[in-house]
Amino acid sequence: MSAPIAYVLFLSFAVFCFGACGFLIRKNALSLLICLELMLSGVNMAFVGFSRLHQNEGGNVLYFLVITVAACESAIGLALILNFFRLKKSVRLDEARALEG
Amino acid sequence: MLQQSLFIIMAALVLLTAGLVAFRPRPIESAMWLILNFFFTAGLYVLLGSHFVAVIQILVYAGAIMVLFVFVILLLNLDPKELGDETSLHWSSVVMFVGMLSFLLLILHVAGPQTLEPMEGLLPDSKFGSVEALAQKLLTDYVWGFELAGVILLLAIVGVGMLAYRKPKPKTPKFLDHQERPV
Amino acid sequence: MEEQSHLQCIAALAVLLPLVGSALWFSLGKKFGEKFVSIGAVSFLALSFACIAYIFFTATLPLRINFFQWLPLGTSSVSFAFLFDPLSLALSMVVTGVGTLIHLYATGYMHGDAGFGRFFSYLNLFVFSMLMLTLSDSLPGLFLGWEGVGLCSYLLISFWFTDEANASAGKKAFIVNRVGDFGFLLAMFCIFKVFGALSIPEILQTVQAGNFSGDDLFWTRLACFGLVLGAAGKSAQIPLYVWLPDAMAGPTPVSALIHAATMVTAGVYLCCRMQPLFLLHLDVLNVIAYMGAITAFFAATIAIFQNDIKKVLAYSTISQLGYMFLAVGLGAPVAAYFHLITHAFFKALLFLGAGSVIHGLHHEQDMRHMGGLRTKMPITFWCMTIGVLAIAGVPPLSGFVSKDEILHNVWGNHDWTLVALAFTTAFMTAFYMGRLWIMTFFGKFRGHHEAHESPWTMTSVLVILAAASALAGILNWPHLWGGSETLGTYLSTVVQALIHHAEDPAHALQSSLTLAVVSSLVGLAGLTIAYFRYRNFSGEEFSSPAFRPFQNKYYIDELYDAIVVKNLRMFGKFLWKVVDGFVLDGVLNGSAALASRTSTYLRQLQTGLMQQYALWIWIGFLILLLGAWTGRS
Amino acid sequence: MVETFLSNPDFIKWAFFAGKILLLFGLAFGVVAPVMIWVERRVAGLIQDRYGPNRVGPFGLLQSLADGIKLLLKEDLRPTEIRPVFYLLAPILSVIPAAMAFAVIPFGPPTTLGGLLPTPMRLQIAELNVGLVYVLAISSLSVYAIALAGWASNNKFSVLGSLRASAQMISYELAAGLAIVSVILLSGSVDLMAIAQSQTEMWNIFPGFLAFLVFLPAIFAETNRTPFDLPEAEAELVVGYHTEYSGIKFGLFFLAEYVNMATVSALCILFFFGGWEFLPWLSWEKIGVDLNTFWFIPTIWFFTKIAAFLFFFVWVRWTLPRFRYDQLMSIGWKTLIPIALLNILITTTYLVFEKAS
Amino acid sequence: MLNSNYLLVLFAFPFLATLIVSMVRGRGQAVTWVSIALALGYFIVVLLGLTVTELRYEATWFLPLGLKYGLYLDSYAYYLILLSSFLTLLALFYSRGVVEKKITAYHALFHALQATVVACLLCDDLVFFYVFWEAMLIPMYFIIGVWGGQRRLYATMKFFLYTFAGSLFMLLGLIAVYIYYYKATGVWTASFQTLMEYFQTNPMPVTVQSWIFLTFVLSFAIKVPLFPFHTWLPDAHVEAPTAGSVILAGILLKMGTYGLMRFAVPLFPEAAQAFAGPLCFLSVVGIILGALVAWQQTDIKKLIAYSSVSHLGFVTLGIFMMTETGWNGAYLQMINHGISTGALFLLVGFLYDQRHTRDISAYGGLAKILPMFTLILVVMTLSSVALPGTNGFVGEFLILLGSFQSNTASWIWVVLASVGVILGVIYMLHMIQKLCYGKPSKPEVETMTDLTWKEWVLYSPLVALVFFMGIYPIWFLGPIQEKTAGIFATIAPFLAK
Repeated sequence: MSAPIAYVLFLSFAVFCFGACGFLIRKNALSLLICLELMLSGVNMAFVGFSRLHQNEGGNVLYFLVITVAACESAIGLALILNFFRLKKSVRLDEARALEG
Repeated sequence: MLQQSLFIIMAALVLLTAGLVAFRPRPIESAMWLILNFFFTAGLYVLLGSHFVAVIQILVYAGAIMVLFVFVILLLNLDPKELGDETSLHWSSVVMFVGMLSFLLLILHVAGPQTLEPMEGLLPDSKFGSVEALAQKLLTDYVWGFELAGVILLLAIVGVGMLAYRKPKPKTPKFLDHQERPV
Repeated sequence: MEEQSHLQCIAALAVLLPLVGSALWFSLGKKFGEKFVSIGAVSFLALSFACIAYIFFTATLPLRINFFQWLPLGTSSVSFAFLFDPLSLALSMVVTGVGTLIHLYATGYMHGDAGFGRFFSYLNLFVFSMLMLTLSDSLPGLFLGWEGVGLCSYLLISFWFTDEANASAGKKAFIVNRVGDFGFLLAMFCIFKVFGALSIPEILQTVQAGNFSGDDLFWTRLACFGLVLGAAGKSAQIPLYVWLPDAMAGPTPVSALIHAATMVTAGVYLCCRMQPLFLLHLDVLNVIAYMGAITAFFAATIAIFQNDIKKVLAYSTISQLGYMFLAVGLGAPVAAYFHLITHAFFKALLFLGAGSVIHGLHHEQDMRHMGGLRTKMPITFWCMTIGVLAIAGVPPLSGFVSKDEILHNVWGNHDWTLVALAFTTAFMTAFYMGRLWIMTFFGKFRGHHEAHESPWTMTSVLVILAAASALAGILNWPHLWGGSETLGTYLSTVVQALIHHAEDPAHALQSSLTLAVVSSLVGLAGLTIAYFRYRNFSGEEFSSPAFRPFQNKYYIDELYDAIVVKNLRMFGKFLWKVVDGFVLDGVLNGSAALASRTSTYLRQLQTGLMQQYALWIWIGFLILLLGAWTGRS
Repeated sequence: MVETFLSNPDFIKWAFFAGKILLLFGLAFGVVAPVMIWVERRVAGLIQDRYGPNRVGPFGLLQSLADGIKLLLKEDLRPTEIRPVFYLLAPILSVIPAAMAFAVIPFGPPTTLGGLLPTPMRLQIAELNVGLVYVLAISSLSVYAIALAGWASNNKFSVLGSLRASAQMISYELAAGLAIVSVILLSGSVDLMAIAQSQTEMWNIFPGFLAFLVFLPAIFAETNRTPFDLPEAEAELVVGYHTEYSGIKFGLFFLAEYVNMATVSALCILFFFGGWEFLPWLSWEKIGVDLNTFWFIPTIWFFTKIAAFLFFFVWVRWTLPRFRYDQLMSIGWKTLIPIALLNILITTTYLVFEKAS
Repeated sequence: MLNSNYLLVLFAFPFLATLIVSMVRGRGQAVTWVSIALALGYFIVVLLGLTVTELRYEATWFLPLGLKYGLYLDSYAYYLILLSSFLTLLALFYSRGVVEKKITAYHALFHALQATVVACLLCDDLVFFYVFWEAMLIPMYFIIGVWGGQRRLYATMKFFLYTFAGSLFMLLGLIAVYIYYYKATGVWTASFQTLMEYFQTNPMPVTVQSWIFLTFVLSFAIKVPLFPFHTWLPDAHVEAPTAGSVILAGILLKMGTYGLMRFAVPLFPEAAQAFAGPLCFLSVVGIILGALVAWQQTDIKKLIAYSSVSHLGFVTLGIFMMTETGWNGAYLQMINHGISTGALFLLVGFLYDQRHTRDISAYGGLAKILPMFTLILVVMTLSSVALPGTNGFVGEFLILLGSFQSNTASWIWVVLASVGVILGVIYMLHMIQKLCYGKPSKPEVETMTDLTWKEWVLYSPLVALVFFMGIYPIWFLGPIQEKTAGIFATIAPFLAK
């Protein structure tokens, strides 16, 4: 016997929301990326939970794919932040609005 | 029973650390809390029976990705001023957070009461969560996804290389005045 | 069958020789020089004439020679096929015969011109087209020749293209002809609608079988009007005659061949050809008659006041063509056809004579600068004299005979307006021809250049044509006067006369003789008056403003220009600048501007702050969620 | 009552569990670290032809104890410009992973302890079936301690040292991981116990020699031992990331280093040297040792092997000079990783042919 | 006998040619010759199929949605492919030595254009058709945008956006047909032949037909272009490089009329019947407007561009009047227009390359300086004004004659269209007069050179075709007639009696 799936989902969703909130309110790029990881982690939780619910490894497999993406994303994101820092001597995201319409 | 209470404790810890990640002002703190969060998450996965996933959570997230973060944070070694951690869009995010959570509850409600029943236990000889079972799935049904993930990783490696690479300044041979330049 | 293929070859040869020649002279003319071209062109034409003559004398008519299918038209089709019947053979004989003579003449006339080869190329092409016109057994085939001669006319009028005026004249000719062709096309469409075929024998057979519904008659009437329009365009009848005077810009042999002898008579040919169709609509024939009479009259009035020798002849041609249409309209196609042939001879003669004069005077065309050439160019003078007498209707020259036949028919029709117009025109014809004759050959020489007689190639042609003009009358000498009416008999299988003269032969003879005497008197009167009027011509005349409308051709050109051309231009400009440029492009660019304006507002959403975008994503997600929840059944 | 309690299988299980923990952690923290410090200094003396510590106790055996007491009693110095929480967190973080890694290391075949236990149990604290990955995961965490230590000290040398250390550890972790892949392939499992047991016929060192060649420098680098002790290169960086640390905080770093050494030595032996097996082709069963009775013999043999390996560490430290930093990186990325990849290829080929035959 | 593999070759060859050309490296004209050789090769390949009447190839592509990789070749498609390969060959040959900028890309783009056009013509599947229909724009967009004249960016944007916008409506229509069929039968299919067969026996309601028909017509009308959607054409033509104009006028415009004949009318005969009147009106307005506006132009290319509007008005008139003869004529006129207008653009290019101006008043008296040029120009003009004996006549005559017999719309439209025959002469002769007659207006004109061997190679096949098609059109019309008869057999029940 294990916890109900609703708990897992709730947790997953809550973590995701924390991440998303952080993503929205933080101003520096590093924190943003961190919050992004949190969001992905939240999603993963749902995968693993469902995997357990159905006793099917598919969810876990998806978990793998997600962390692959997460790893790539953070690596590239950090490289971008480094370049951005070289450029602007700052990691504040409101400095990065060259695409302003 | 034990498992459920463990689960709730773990979940509370996960939530707590997640909140700290989201709202602590400095990135290094966020990062540290996130690492902790990952540990608790891994514990949760263990409780859910996915041992391998739990280990991978630590290996990849805590051991690799977050190291990178910490590494970059201390490489930049920023002043609090530069970090600019006064938050923006505060009210909207809070509103949304509450909205989302209530929506979640609604959806759970809609999905039906069976979601609130504990999940069925694993069979004693279940291979669930083991490397073998996962590998079986990964290399048969999901082999294309697996390969694709490999390609994405390769692309990320190349991409990061490209981004980080700075052309070394060409070395210009210096000649003293009295020396003749090679023709 | 064997004979068929044998004749097929000969017919093909007759038509293709000029075409091949055309290509040859155009491409090789410069390289091999004038002699090559002149011998080649004349001999090709002569051969073509010989071929036609061979068929004329040996073949049993009507003879249809089919080559290959040209246009598939659903159930029926149009072939390249020749129809040799009296009508077409007679005209092709004239075309190739007179054509050969004029080619010969032109070798002298065009001597030394830079475009010698090109000229003969066009001329040969013209003969080819004309043969196609006459010999084709289908309307589209006829149309091919019809447009082909128009093209050659265009090319030859603007032959000396370095002068912008010549080019304009050519263009005008082509465009006005096209207006006529529009009618022709329309006629073809209507005919096809009714008959389901475009082959002339088929159409005519169906017509003769009769039996049309009222609906069909509407279409056939429309077809007839279309054909009349086409004929008017080609034969320079009111209202489409304006191009012919300008066409005199071309070299004189061209004027002789195309704008006097052959091409302009194509309209008459067409009307004769399609006569059974016209017989369904006598009112249309009446229109033709009036059109012809009025054209004849007005052209004559203008001709009187022209000073350019070729312009006089041009208006005279229009006038004579009017006669022919008058005859056609009255239902006397044989008379029209007869006049067509004699006119071909004497008008060619007159033009070539005029050409000889112009050639002798180094391209001087104004009669006020001529005079007294009688002694300097004796052969030309005598030949011209015959021509003038023939056109003026002095017996027994050919012009008299043919014109008399037309007048006879007019008289027989009892429409006194037409009678008055016809006789007045006859008088005026004699008058202006006399004027031309006297101003050119009598009195003092008023020119600047030393005049000289033309070379033998030109004069010999004049002599031959003079003989023909004089003697062509016997082709259709009336029974009443002891003739055999050869042409009438020959054509009787193809066309039919509507006017049946009085039964009593004695009465008929009496009235015809009276008419002949009257008409020849009218002609002689005209000549005589002209003689006295211009005997001592000094170079100045018609200064009175009252004559101005005549001198300016009734301002018809100006009128057309003001009403049609100017407005069309304005309309074109309006379409371009306003419809295209302002309205359509305005709508287009306006919508683009609208999009651009909208985007300037919308782009303000694009703050560049990534987190705001994320917020939008959230909001979108929320909406989706709401939708999913409320949409749940 | 006491007897019944003692004979209760649950109690025996718990007791066995507690015993394993005590044994292993006692060995690691109580024996290996102090003894190694002593050995290191004595061997250094030996190699450098001098005495080394010989005043405190016989042969200076109590030197480590004295040092420990000194470190514990020293004033707790705290520089002013540090980042306080992380400054304290770093040494703790350095010890925790080191200790955690020990949890899954098996030190003998499953046994009933001479009939004491109802069923054979593993001589391993946590019976994790993904032990190898767990070890990798845990050892990857030790970077944090170093990184944070350098950064929290707010000292140029420290930061440089920690940057060096982090980069070095990440790089060599990769090489080590790839080398281990071939071991996993050879053994067909990620359970450390199973890996050890799969070597009864033949140690992995023979088919996996290339992997060992990669793994060996990698573990040296991961433990920041000479010739890869760039992070604490005294000549350049004072002592790198722990420059600002003293007293017990420094002691913890010091401790962690030796515990780590023990861990990687154990791993190396588990992976390549047959764990507790007697000799490459000779298992204990083959030479006729009754493991039911003499269950402790493999365990002792295993610890002996670890001791030998630790000695090898020390030997290398005092024998080889330090690399330059760029050499270090290029060895890691340009030599070891390609070799490791090649090795995977070779191993798989080998396995395929072996399976086929 | 050729089998369906031939279709694959026909389909794939230009794509491969594009690849090969884009990969050629080398200085100077190497790429040009490779490209011309490939174009020639393709032309020969196309010629091999001369005897083919109907070929079909089908392979499943995406079954759940009924999408198939279906190729279908009949005479309607074949002659346009022939024309396309022929004109592409000539256009590329013309560009030899004329285009200096980015030669490789230039040639590759032309092959790509050819590829998309051929693919579009061969497609049996509506989705494929739409894809290639849009893809056609891309090479042309670059050809105008890179190698064009002064205002090329404006022109190319206008061209692209306008035609693209129109096509989007067609996409809606396509989807509608597709879904309608699914709703009716429960099977997904986009195969045109299948749809045709189905709708013959089970026609849609007229209201549905009308809407879908209008979307199709809008797209095709913009491409043709039918008044009032024609304003992109003059701009595009004026700014396009010569070879681009040739292809644009010669082939791309034909795709619109082809679409009408192949898709719009056969699929929705009743709607076509219902809208015939207004559409004929637009065609006639196009004919007359095109002619009158052409007359007012001072830019030679613009003049010819407007003449295209006029000519294509005839084609659309012939189509919407819906008679067999009219359709035969319309089809033939499409090819005629490709030849004569293509040649005219080449001739203008010949002038432009020497004087670098397209202003009519910059020339004059060319007949004296360039007699052979004038000859060709006159021949092409005659073809353009539909002089009997040239190809133009056959087309226009059949269109008008056929349309006049129609019960679909009033015969008055035909009469008005015939007025266009008169106007056609006016502007073409106006051009000839200004260009060739009179005295050379400028001293620069005197130094111009007449046709060289290269131009002769270029023009002589065109001239030959003009006369061959004018005198022996049955060679083309035979197969087309059969095809048209087939179509009319199916749509006849829906036409007005």
